[in-house]
Amino acid sequence: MRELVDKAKTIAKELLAKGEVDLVMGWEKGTFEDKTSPLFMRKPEDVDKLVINEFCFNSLAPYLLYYKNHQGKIALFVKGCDSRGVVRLIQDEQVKRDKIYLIGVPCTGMMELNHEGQLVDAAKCRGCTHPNPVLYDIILGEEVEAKSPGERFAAVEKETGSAREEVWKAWARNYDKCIRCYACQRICPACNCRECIFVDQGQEWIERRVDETENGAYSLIRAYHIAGRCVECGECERVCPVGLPIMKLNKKIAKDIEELFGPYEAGVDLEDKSPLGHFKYDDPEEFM
Amino acid sequence: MSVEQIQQAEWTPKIVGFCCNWCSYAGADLAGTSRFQYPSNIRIIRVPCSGRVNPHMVIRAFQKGADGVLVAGCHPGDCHYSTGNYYARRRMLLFKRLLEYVGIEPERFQVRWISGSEGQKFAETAQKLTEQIKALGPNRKLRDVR
Amino acid sequence: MKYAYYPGCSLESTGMEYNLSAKAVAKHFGVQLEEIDDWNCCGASAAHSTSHLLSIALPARTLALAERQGLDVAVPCAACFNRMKGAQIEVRESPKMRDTIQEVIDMEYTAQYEVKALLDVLVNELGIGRIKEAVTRPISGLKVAAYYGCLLVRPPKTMCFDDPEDPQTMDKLVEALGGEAVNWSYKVECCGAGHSTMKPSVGIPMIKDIIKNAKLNGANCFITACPLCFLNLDMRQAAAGELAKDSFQMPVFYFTQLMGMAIGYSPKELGLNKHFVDPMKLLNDKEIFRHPDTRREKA
Amino acid sequence: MKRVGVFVCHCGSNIASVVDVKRVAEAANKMQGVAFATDYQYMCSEPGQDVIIKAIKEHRLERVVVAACSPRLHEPTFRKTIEKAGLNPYFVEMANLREHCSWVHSKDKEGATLKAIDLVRKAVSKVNKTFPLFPGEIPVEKRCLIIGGGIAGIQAAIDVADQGYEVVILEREATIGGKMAILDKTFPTMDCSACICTPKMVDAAQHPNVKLYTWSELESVGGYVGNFEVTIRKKARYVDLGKCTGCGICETKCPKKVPSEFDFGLGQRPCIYKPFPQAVPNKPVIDAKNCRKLLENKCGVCAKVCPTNAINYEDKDELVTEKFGAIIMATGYELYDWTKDFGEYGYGKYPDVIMGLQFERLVNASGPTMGKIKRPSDGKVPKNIVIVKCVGSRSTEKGKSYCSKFCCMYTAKHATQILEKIPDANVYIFYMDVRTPGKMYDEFYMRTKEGYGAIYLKGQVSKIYQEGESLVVKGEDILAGKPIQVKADMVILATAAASVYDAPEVAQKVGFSYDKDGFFTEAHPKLRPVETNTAGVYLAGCCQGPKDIPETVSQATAAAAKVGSLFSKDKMATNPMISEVNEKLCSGCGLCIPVCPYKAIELKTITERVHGGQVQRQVASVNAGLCQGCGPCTVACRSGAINLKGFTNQQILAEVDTACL
Amino acid sequence: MKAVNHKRLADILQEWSKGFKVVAPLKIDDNIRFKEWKEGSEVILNENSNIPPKEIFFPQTEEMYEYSIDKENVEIKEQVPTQEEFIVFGISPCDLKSLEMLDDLFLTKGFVDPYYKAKRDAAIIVAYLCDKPCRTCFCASMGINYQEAKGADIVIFKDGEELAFAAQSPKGEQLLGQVSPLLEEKELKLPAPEEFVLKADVEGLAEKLASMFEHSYWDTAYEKCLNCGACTYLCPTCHCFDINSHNRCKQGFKTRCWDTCMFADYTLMAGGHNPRPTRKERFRNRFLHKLQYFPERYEKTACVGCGRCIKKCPVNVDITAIIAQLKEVDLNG
Repeated sequence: MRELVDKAKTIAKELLAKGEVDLVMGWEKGTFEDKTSPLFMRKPEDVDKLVINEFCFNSLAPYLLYYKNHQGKIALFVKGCDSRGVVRLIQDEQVKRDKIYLIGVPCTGMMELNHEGQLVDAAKCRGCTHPNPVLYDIILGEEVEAKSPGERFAAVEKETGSAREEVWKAWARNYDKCIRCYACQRICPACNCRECIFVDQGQEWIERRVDETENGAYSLIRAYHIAGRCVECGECERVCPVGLPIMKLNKKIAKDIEELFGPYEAGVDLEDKSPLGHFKYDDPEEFM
Repeated sequence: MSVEQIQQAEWTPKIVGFCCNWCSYAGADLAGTSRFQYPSNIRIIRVPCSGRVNPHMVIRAFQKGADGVLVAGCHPGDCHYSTGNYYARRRMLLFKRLLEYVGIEPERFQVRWISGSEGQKFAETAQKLTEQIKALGPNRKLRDVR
Repeated sequence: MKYAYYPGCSLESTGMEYNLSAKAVAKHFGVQLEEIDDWNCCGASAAHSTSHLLSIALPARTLALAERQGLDVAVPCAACFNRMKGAQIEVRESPKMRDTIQEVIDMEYTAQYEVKALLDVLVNELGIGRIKEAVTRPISGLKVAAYYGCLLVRPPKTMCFDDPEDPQTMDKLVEALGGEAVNWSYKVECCGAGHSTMKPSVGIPMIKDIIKNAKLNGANCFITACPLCFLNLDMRQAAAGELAKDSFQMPVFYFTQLMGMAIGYSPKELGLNKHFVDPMKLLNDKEIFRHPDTRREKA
Repeated sequence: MKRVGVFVCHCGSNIASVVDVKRVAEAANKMQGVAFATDYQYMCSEPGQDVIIKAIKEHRLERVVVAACSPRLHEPTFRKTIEKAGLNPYFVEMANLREHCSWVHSKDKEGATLKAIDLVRKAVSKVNKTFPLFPGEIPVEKRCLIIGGGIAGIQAAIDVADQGYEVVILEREATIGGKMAILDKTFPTMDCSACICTPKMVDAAQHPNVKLYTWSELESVGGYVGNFEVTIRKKARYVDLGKCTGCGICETKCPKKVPSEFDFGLGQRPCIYKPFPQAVPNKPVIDAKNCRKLLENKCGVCAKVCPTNAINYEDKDELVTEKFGAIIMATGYELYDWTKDFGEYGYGKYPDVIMGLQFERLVNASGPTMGKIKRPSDGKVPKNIVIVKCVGSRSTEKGKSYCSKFCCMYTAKHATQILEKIPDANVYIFYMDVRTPGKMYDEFYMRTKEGYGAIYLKGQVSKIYQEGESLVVKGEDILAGKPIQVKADMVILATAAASVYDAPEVAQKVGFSYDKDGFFTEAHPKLRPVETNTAGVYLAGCCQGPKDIPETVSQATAAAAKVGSLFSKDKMATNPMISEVNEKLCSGCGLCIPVCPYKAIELKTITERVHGGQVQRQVASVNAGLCQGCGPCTVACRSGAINLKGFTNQQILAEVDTACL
Repeated sequence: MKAVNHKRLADILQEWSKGFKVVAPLKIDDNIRFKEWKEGSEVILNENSNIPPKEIFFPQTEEMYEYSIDKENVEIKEQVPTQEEFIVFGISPCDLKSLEMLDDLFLTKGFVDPYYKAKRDAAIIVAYLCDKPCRTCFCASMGINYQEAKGADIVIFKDGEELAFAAQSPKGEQLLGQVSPLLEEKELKLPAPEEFVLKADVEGLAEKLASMFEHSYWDTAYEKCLNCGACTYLCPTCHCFDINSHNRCKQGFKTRCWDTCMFADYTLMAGGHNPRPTRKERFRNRFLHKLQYFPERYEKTACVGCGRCIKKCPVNVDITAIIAQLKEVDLNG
């Protein structure tokens, strides 16, 4: 991916120079070699800091939410999953397509340090089905092959009816770890409410208390809130400071949607209807 | 009251039933007018349509001490608002599977279509549900033990 | 085209000319009929009135054998076809029945292959077009009453290859062969089948009505796809005639026989000499055989 | 915390015999926020309601819980009660102690009492979160659209018009009158159908408040009760109604004749024609499918002969959009097409096998045979006539599963008509059952049988076929228990009455539901038989299901009465228990829009001040006229920005919390 | 010097846990959290716990009192904290330092928080001196010597296979006494101190910031911050909380829960006004609180250089980088 950086810089510089956009979002080198940080470029010279590499983890899509009232046009770099996030935001009426300029980055997958300190394929990229942007105005370089699309639902293990108690215990342990910092929610392109019901306690949906019951409710309801809208970018799980298996739930729901209502991937096609936004008269009724 | 205390006390299941006003609530009414007997464990919450039932409300019930939850609406095609129950069906299907995935017994959360003329069915559903929950014992999962 | 072929009991005996002509015509059109090895009676007309299970199990066994051959099945006899199709559908639709049957016949049977009436295969599968081309001896002058009988197209839900009340397959065929298909009203009436042996007082009048109506509508012969119908219309025509005070003299043909003669087989090859009502008179009147037996020349 | 009053009803012994009402009242008294609790014999009774009113005054109650029967029964009662006492009518909640408690737990008194207490607590917690609700108001456009100009439409039109409201009749044919105009006589009185129908047609046409759109189709319907926006396609008629005097010369001169639809092909009509002599409006249309002028630009005779040159070959379809406050559906029925299913009756290939309505024309003095019963094939007068009933009715195999209701009577009518005109005729009627409920109906049937000597045979017809000149009808007489065979000269099939082929399409355009057979669904089969689930849309006649004329007419009048009550006010109150958007929370994601069955939600742009600057953004907005308060939108909304008044998230959560205590 | 092979640490904790509750950084799945030590649980030293030990003294959710309402009369049940002595084992020098700041906050200037005090007084601190700094550490820049642990009752450090124990208070002595049979006298010494990757210079920063509230620096600096609460919840010195009541019909209870200046409802007022309406103000508040307000009030920078925020920030907001930038800002510019 690194080889794309020069082309990326020229494009970004041009866009700013020509005034086609007045803001370009990209990444800059972070505290360490294996870290990057969002970069907001307004002048051509800002672009020198731009990097494109296997550490450009975080999606820039969610930032668009902060520029809803931005007058000019905004350009941003999007990997496959990021572009799906953008599609999500457009579908949710949060962004106007004509207000953004998407620079596509064919993504060969992210790398991260494991406990032993070696660089390995990032967990969030496992089972990625769209390494290439699904929506862009211009794309850097050739499209690439998806590494392990077959593993899309690898995270979802079989429902173990017998060991149900164990299954619950495992989740309860997770709920005990959660500190409700809401990093998962802030980084999520599908979480685009003006005020999250989990922050705004005025609505009495949830209590601030951090314990098994409230955290459990949070994790399940959040998963449900993004049902059919989660673009499976895996950011929520990556940013979780206590390493909760958040994507398990999201993938589980995505899998069920495929099983129950037919093939569907969120944020791939602007025209797709959300699975919970319509119905078929002959939908399954397994609970009957 | 903590789960443990409940157990020591003579425990009987708490069941919350969300019933749509036009079919299932009417069905429950009919069960009454026809004097069909069923256990007194179920507490019915009246909603205009099964499409009004938010999965969060189901979770809330489990948090606050329900041992079982029933969501009941009009049969597909009979919805007073023509389509509400179809959306409910999709939502509840996904949500039920999600609950089971994290280890909550399927019996604890059930969805039924009960029409205004199915008083018998309502009574039987309440009966069966209560028995199933009794067999499972009190619900600890997601429970607010404070 | 290749099919597992189930002649059934009649075609070994009373209906051998059907068997004969069917094989000949199939050969001519390159339709391979592979006789099912070790087939058994389909149980028609008797089994289903004694035991439902038996009536399914009997054809199922044969079909199971065909399944081993990995072929769809072609059935000439309407009665056999009716039974087999029935069995296949019931097994297909009810897993429970499938298990029972597999246990009873002690063979695997998944009903994945189709059961087809020979008529369906030789007309619809083959296509009227190809038949027209092959005609060397148009059967002009034959006014044919296409007689389907009660079993071939009923019950519509199971047989579903032609209209249950006004079927057309044989009519189309007749036209294709250069004959005239008369429009008449007894196409799908019952011929009395078994009755005519057990209870002639019931059976014979039924036959009479059929022949009468055909004649009334200007037919001079019958075409059929069922050995039982054939038997009744042909062998018992005399008896029916007496009842009607009219020596009908209405020859009966298997559709395969008409096809056979139209594409140039000789009367003998088609077993035309085996009929009770002699067809040759009519055929000669109409000079069907003025053209040579093209087949023989080839042979 | 509001000051809540709890009123526990004994309902005589219905509740009190199982639930310890005193204990419930005491428990209630201890509940948080409850300022007063008591019990009474019959809360819904006059004195019972006074107890409530008095308590509200004495104890300064702000909210009320009535623990009695099902809210589906008495909620409206108690809303009125507390309104009398000066509270907002929506400040009352009911705890269902009867249907959901005493009646179903009669063997478990203790359990029932405990449950009753819980139910009361639940209601208290909900009512505590109730906000005052006020019905909205929407203006009512006092014009009524009637779709279909048959007897139902005509009757409804006259009745609405007589109440002083404007009416528009929309009819797709060239004339109003519908099926009744086709009929010869009407049972059981045997008076001439035309004689009672055509005057009504004229009344309607001449009524100052009635406007006719014949030869027109429904294009689209927008809006909602009181405010429908309807677009109508006025099909090109090629005759200027203004100029045309209806003299009829063109009809006589038109060289081309085609089978007449009005006579079901038994007769002929020219290509410029009135469907029948007494058509209203009594002016012709040109049949563009057949007119040689329009097809190959030849002929043009009608234009030449027309004294007022009313003919205009350039005429085009025209779209008009008008506002209406109410719509009455009166689209009628059509006969089920037996020819596609009934091979045993010859798929319609025997000319002498006809339908009931065809017979009506055969026997009609103004019909193709001048009222002489002649069979279509050769014009011979039939001697042996077979009538087959329930062709396509009451059948699970073919056609329709329902009973077409009026066939029994009209077959009897046909029998008598035949036997009157052809005294030596034999009429055989094959039937499953004879159903003749109705004033003088069974007497009529008896007279047909005994008086006229029609031969009724109980059994179905298995086959009809041509044999020489005559038809052979094979059937069964199950009373005699033997198969029978009738040689007939003509066969009349009493085919099922079916919904009009495009009824579902029309229903979708207007926006209400229809059943599997394409008949329009009433709001309630017993209690709201002329309303649909869509406010402001009413039903009249056979579009809702097979009916005979008197029933149709009375339903039409009923529908008209409904329209009258709707129009009696200038503004109509809307149900206040509908969705409402909290714009502060709404992100304008629009996920609520697709789940709304009434298309009541749309995005609108608002301007708001955000620290200094002004910004514009989209939010959802609910149309109070369209919203029916079902609530799926509230679940589609993750941020709880859209909420259902009367069933708010907070109210339901409060109920859940207390139900689980 | 008293010493024991590190493999036998469990025996020591076992011994102590007879008399006291022992709280130590335990491995829970792939987390490290300060939880009560039980036989078999795995202690992780020389690595920052995910959640700082502040949660021992100042839990994320802490019940304050219960109440019940019966008509007009309300009854309040104070949950006056009483705490028996317990051992906090394996706390690192930086986290230990953070306790000083929490002490300032909860115990000085005339405000004494009973809930905090109870736990703090009852705690016997056993500190562990890091073998070597991690890459995200910069405690040195915050004036912390990672090889000493002032205020701990016992310090431990590792030399090869051996763990060295040194008491720093009578309580410590007494505690070591308890386990003396397990300990043997050895000659051990600290490894040579190591250089830090990250540095931050806060010299005179507080004064500078005092005049920077309105500075344009903040207009863009915040831009990448997503306003999640990770940094503040993971920070050993962050201590904001709010009080919540939990109603269950006639009874309920009040809790105090961690709050964070990152959240939209932080200091949101009843009337709907919010003095920190956007990400900018919230971001600014976080740093001004750490680098200006706290120093002004308690003469300490509210950062101990543990690096947790750097490690866990979803978008790599790096406090050391911010400090560097702030230092460079030209006040006249």
